[in-house]
Amino acid sequence: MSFDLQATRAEFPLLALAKPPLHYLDNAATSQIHQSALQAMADHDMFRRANIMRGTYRLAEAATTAYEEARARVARFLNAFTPNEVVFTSGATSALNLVAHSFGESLRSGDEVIVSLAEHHSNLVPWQLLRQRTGIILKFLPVTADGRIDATALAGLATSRCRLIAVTHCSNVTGAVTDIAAIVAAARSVGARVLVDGAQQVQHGPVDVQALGIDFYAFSGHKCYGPTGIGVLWARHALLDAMPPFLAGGGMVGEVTPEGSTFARPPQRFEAGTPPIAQAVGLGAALSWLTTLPWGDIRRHEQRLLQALLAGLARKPGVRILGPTDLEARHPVVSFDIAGLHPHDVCQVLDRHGVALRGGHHCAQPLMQHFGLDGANRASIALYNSLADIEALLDGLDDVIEVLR
Amino acid sequence: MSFDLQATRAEFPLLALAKPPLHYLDNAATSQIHQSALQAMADHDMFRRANIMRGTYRLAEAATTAYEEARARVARFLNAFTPNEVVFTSGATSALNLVAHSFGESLRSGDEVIVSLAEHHSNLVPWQLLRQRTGIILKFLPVTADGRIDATALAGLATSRCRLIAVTHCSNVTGAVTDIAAIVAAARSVGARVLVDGAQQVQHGPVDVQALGIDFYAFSGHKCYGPTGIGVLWARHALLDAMPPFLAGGGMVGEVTPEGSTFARPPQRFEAGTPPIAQAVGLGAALSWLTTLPWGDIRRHEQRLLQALLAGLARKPGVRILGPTDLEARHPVVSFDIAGLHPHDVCQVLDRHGVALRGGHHCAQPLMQHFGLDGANRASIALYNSLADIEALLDGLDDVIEVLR
Amino acid sequence: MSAELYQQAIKALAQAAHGAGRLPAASASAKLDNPLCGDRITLDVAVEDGKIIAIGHDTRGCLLCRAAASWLGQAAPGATRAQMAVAHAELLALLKQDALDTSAVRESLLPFSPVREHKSRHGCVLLPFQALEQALTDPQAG
Amino acid sequence: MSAELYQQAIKALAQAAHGAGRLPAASASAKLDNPLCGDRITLDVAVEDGKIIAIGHDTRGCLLCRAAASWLGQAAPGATRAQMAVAHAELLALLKQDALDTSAVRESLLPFSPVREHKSRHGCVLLPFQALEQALTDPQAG
Ligand SMILES: Cc1ncc(COP(=O)(O)O)c(C=O)c1O
Ligand SMILES: Cc1ncc(COP(=O)(O)O)c(C=O)c1O
Repeated sequence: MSFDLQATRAEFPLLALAKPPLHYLDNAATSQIHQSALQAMADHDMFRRANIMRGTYRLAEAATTAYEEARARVARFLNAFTPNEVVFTSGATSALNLVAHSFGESLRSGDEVIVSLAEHHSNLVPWQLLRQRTGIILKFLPVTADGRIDATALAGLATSRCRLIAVTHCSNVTGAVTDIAAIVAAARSVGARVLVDGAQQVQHGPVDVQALGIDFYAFSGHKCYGPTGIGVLWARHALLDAMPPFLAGGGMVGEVTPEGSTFARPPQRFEAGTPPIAQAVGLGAALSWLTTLPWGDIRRHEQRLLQALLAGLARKPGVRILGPTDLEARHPVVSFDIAGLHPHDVCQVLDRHGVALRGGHHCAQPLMQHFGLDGANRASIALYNSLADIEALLDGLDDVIEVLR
Repeated sequence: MSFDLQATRAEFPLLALAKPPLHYLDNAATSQIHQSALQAMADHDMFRRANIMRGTYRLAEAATTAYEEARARVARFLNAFTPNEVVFTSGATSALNLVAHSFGESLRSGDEVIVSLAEHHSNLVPWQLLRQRTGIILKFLPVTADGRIDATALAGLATSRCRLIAVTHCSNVTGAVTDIAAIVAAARSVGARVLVDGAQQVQHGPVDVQALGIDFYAFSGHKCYGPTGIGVLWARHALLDAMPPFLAGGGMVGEVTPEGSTFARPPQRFEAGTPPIAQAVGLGAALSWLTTLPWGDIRRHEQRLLQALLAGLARKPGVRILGPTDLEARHPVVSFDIAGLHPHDVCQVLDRHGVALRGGHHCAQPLMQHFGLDGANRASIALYNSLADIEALLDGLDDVIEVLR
Repeated sequence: MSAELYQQAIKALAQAAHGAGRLPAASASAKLDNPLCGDRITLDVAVEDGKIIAIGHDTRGCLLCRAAASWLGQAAPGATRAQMAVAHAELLALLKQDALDTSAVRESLLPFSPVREHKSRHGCVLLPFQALEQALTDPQAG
Repeated sequence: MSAELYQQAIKALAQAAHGAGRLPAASASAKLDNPLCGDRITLDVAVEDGKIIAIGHDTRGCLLCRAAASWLGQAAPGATRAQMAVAHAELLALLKQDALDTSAVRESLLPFSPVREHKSRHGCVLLPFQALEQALTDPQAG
C-alpha cells in the first residue's frame, strides 16, 4: 500500500467540507478527526449505547465488548504487553495528573523528580503541585541552544534519590524528538522510573513502549485524529498494580462499607465512574486506522513538507526558527518568530489566507523563556497536509509583513 | 406544547432503530442519547473542530464560541448566577472528586463531612480517601426503613466542626428525592456547605441551584440524554475562586516558571488540558432541548408509568420493593428483590424479552446492606418509556420465575 | 439462548450445592470476589499427599456461579491439583476458544457451554475455579 | 476584515506608544495578564485631586494591545476617573453590544471597531483599560 494524499484528505470531513479550502496547520493543538472515529462513535451511540461492565443484557454486553476492544486496539498501537496496562483517561493532561497523584503518593520529601525545560505545562505543573504536597525536589533537565532536551546532563543531575524522569517524546514547540534511550539508560542507573509524554508523538505513527523500555506513556485522542474527551495512560502492569487509586467512585471498588473500601485491580482501579465510552470506541477506530497506514511513505511525505517549510521560512526577512533546523530526529512542528511582529497579529492576518496557525507560548513558558520570547508562531503538519498548505503559509507571511509593518 | 411520546421516541436513534424493539429500562445507568446531541457533536467535529481558547483563526474562534455557548446553556439549565460558575469535567464522578480534592484541601484533621448511607460510591469513596489524606471525620446520615435520607437526624449529627454535607438529589436505587431544603437549613445552622449529587435528577428536568440554596452541584451528560465523557460541576463563584486547582496543565495557568506557577480564575482554573470540547457542545444541545420540554406533562407521564410498575410488581409473588412504594417526592427508579432469585439471572432472562434491566449493587453497597441484600433488580424509567415497556417487564418477570425456579 | 443457559442440569447443580459450607479442617483457603458483579466466594480445600480430599465453599452469587461452585464440590474431592488445573483449562476453552470445540471438554462441564455467548457472565462461572486455583497456589489464612 | 483590523490608525497608535515606560512617581499601579494569550501589562498612574495627571505602562502584547495602551497613554492624562470609566464603557459597547452602534462612542476609539468580529482578540484591547481600572480602584504596590 502506498500513501494516497488526496484519498486521505477526503477521509477528514472538515478538510473535505471546508469552503474556502482550509490550510490547517495547527495540528499540534488538535488534529482533525478521521471519519472512522466519527463513524464509530455515531454507530456506538446509535446501536450499542449502554453503561458498561455491570449489565447482563445484550446491549450492555455489546457496549462492554466495544469498550474493551478499544482498549485492545490501544494496546496494539502501543505494543503494550497486555490491554490491562491501558487506562482510559479524559486526556493526556489527566493521565499525567493521575501519575503525579497515584505514583506520586509513594514519593517522600527529598525524593527527586526530573522534568525537562521543554515540557508542556501539563507535564510540569502537576509535578510542581506534587512538590507542594509532599516536598519532593523538582529538577530541570536543560535544553540545548536549539531547544533539544540534553539527556547528557542527566549524569550530573540524577542522584540515587531520583524516583522519576518525566519527559516529552516530542516537543510541541520545536518538534524535536527526545533521545528516550539515553533517558532510560540514565534512569536505570539510578533506579528511577521513566514517564514519556507522547501527546505530540502519536499522530506520527504507532509507538512501541516495550522497545522504548519505559514505565509510563500518556497521550490524547484529539491529537491523533481521534475524538476529544479521551486519553490514555499506559503503564507497566506491576507498577499500576502497586499504585493507590486516584479518582474514586463507581467501577473501581471491590467491597464498600462506611468504614472503608477495597479497590479493583488495574486498569479498572483507575477508571472511576462511567468512562468516556463512545470516545474510547472512537479512539480505538482512529488508532486501528493509523496502525494500517504505510508509515514509511508518510514519514517521507511529512519530511518533504517540513523541508519546504524550513527552507521557505529561512528565506523570509526577520524570521528566526526556534529549535532544530535540520530534519534529524524531529517531527514537522516548527515554531518561529518574526522580528517585531507579535504572533497573534501574525496568525490573525494568516487567517485571511485560510491558513490556520497558532501563536502564543504553546503551554511551554519555560521553553519560551529559554528562547528569550513571550510567544512564537507555530506551524504543525499532519499527514493530510499538502505542499499547497505550506505554500499558502509562505505566501501569507509576505502579506503579514506588508500588513503589519 | 404538550408531550408527544411517539415523536419523542423517534428522536432517539437507538430506540428508533432497535430491532426487535427494545424495552430500555436501565436509564439510571445511562440514558439513550437525544439526536440533537449527536448532531451537535458531529457538526462540531465536521465544521468547527479546533482547540479552544488560544487560537485566533476563525475556526478556533468558532470552536471557542461553541464551547462557551455550551457553558451558557448549562448555566441556563441550572439557573446558575453566571456561566463562570460552570466547570466542565469528564463526568459526575470527576466533578465530585474535584470537590473532594480542591475544597477538601481546606479541611483539617477533625473537620467533619457528612454523607448519607444512600450515596452512590462516587459520592462516598472520594470522601473516604480524603479522610485518609487529611484525617477528617466522615459521618453518615442514616436512612429510614424505606431508604429515604433522614434529614431530621442532622440535628444530632452536624456539629460546629461540620464543613460539608454531601448528599444525592435523587437515589439511584430507590428513586427517592432528598429534602434538600432541610439539609440546607441544617447546614446553614452550623456554617457547613452543601454539595448535591444531581446525577439522577437532571434527566427529570431543569434544576434551579439558586432556589435550592446549595453550594455545589454535580452531574453527568450521559444520564441526561447527552454524550458520555462530559460532566458538570456547578459551584458558587466565590467558593470556586477560593479553591486551589486540582488537575494541572495547559489552560489553567497564568505565569509558569520552573520555580512555580500562578493560576487562572474559575472556571478555567479547574479545566486543565484540552477539555471534552465536542462533548460539551453535545451536552449543551441536550440541555437546551430539555429546557424546552413540557415538564408538567412529562412528570405526569413518568408517574403514570411508575404507578403501573409499582402496582404490577406488588402483584408478583416473592417480590419486595426497596424504597418508597408511593409516588411522593420520588422519581421513577424502582429496585426490587425476588426471593431466591439472583438479580443477574433475573436480568439475563428478561433480556430474552427485549427488556434491558440492571441487577447488582448499583454502586451503593451501604444502602444495599441497609436493605440486607447483596444486590437488587432495578427498573429506571426515562421520558421516552411507554406503558408497553412496563408491560414487557411485568410479563417478562412471569417467565423469569418460571425459567429460574 | 438464555433458555439453555438455565437448563435443568445447571439448575440442579446449583440446587444441590455440593460442598456448600466452610471446611473446618482446611489446609488452604481463598476468598475472591468479582468487583464487577459483586459475586463472592470463600473456598476451603483440604489437601493430603497432593490430593484434594475435601472442599467447602461459601458462595454468594448468581445461579451460574453457584452451579460452578457446586460442580467443584462434586468433582474436586479425590482429584489431584493437576487434574483440577486441567478441568479449569477445559472450562476456559469451552467459554473463550474462538470456535466451540467440545471434543476436549469433559461431559459434565458441557452444561456451561451456553455461557459462551454471554461474556458478562464468564466471570460468574470462572470465579469458583479461580478461587480453587488461588487456594492451591497462593493460599491465604482461612 | 482583518485588513481593517490593522488599519493605519491602529498601527500608528501602537507605533507611537504613548505613555510607554514605567512612571517613577506613580500613586497606584496594576499588573495584569491575560492567561489565555500571554499579553501582560504593568500600568502606573499618578492621580491628584481626582484627576489623572500622568500614566505609564510596560506592555508586552500584540499590536492591538499596544495600540490600546497607547490610546490610554494619550487620553488618560488630564482626565478624571469618571471620564476614563466612560471611555472603558464606550469601548465595551463598541466590542460587545449586540448591534454595532457607534453613536455613543468617541471617534478616537472607532479604529478599534473591527475587533468586534474577533472575539478572541477582545481581551487584547481591553487589557490596558482593565489595568487602569484596577490601578484606580484596587491598586497594588507598584
Ligand atoms: C507535549 C504535550 N503534552 C501534553 C499535552 C496536553 O494534552 P491535552 O491538552 O490533550 O490534555 C499537549 C497538548 O497540548 C502537548 O503538546
Ligand atoms: C447518584 C449517582 N451519583 C453519581 C454517579 C456517577 O456518575 P458517573 O458514573 O457518570 O460519573 C451516578 C451514576 O451511576 C449516580 O447514579
